[in-house]
Amino acid sequence: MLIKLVEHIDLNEAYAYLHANEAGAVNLFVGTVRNHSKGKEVVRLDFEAYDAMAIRQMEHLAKQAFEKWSLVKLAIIHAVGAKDPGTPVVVIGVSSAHRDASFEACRYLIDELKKTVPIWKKEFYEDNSVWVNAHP
Amino acid sequence: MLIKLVEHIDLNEAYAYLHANEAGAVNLFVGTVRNHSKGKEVVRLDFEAYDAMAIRQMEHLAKQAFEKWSLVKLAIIHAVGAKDPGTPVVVIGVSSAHRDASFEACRYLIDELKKTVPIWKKEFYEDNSVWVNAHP
Amino acid sequence: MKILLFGITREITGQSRLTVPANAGITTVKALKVWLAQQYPAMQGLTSLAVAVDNEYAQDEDVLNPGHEIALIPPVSGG
Amino acid sequence: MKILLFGITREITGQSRLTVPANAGITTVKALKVWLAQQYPAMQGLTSLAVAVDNEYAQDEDVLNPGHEIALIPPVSGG
Repeated sequence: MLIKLVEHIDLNEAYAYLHANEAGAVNLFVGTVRNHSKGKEVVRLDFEAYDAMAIRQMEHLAKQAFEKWSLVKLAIIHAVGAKDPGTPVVVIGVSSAHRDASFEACRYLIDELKKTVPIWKKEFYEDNSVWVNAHP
Repeated sequence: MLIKLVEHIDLNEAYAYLHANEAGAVNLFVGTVRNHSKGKEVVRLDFEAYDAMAIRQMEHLAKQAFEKWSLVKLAIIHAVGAKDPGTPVVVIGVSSAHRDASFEACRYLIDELKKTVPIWKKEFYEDNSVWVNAHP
Repeated sequence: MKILLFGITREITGQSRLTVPANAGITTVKALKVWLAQQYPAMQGLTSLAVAVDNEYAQDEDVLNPGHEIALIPPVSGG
Repeated sequence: MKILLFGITREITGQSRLTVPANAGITTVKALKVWLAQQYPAMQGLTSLAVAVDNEYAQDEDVLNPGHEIALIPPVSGG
């Protein structure tokens, strides 16, 4: 599996890794920073990670996915640092013999990543900034 | 929407088209030719399309997807001609504000494409060849 | 009336465009299918066989007009 | 005992590494949370606050050992 934190997301790197002659299906999810959040214009974002734990938790998710589905390969790549709206910040990719597994595992991985992987997003607006999800 | 038949699938073209600042999620499905089918080694494949009708039917599917989900952009690109095992032959991509829509629409489009779009695959093995699905 | 052929139907008939003689009296999709089954018994072995008119799937009762683009659609296998 | 801080907890405390004095008598995750709420009332306003030990999520009853890597995990927002 390919699991890492990077400055810049490279979709081709993920696809090149996932490609395999025995895999008939590849599902890729790319999460990008939207330019609006709760009605306010987002001018910049900053992603901070607890690197070692983020990798560890992504490895746990990968292991769970390999146990739940019959997969060929799996990639989880998350960006850190300052990002402009529109920039890809996460790519999750799964290859499998048949498409059910790649769709389901990819969805599982992004859903769980958002719950458990220690990465934090700070949104900057024109007049202030906020750590997303920090407050109810 | 970006709908076309091509000689060679270009994942970057699809992603570049789908990218939009108001889209937070992009789901991409890449279907590749496996090197085995029903236990036999596939040495080559040939994809034939009824071009005009294939485009028309893909347009119908795109329209249905836009009606069912709130989507930003959508791409359906299918390859035609002789392909080696491992080659990508179809890419479907959907961008949306939130990920539910992109995952669900992408899955819908590939499932429906396989049922209704007039494209035919011939698999060549060492000793013979077969039009896939032609016979019960 | 001319019929476009693809995939296995092209192989079964040995041609990519089939001419249905006017004296065959074919006026509907259903009649065309019956005629094809008689002319090319191998067509009956297919999983399914649809007819398209002007790039849309047609129903058995639809009337065929020689001015339209008519095609046979054997079981598709794209993706 | 040293505690790694990220995101909003780093801003609340004004530091990226917090030292819990030995005389605070903190031995469990639960005790650490209680101590933090007293020292930094703003922590109580967070949606949630987890504690990680050696890169794994810890439970309230888990014992904290100064030799382990301990971190506060405010609500995550990756992806």
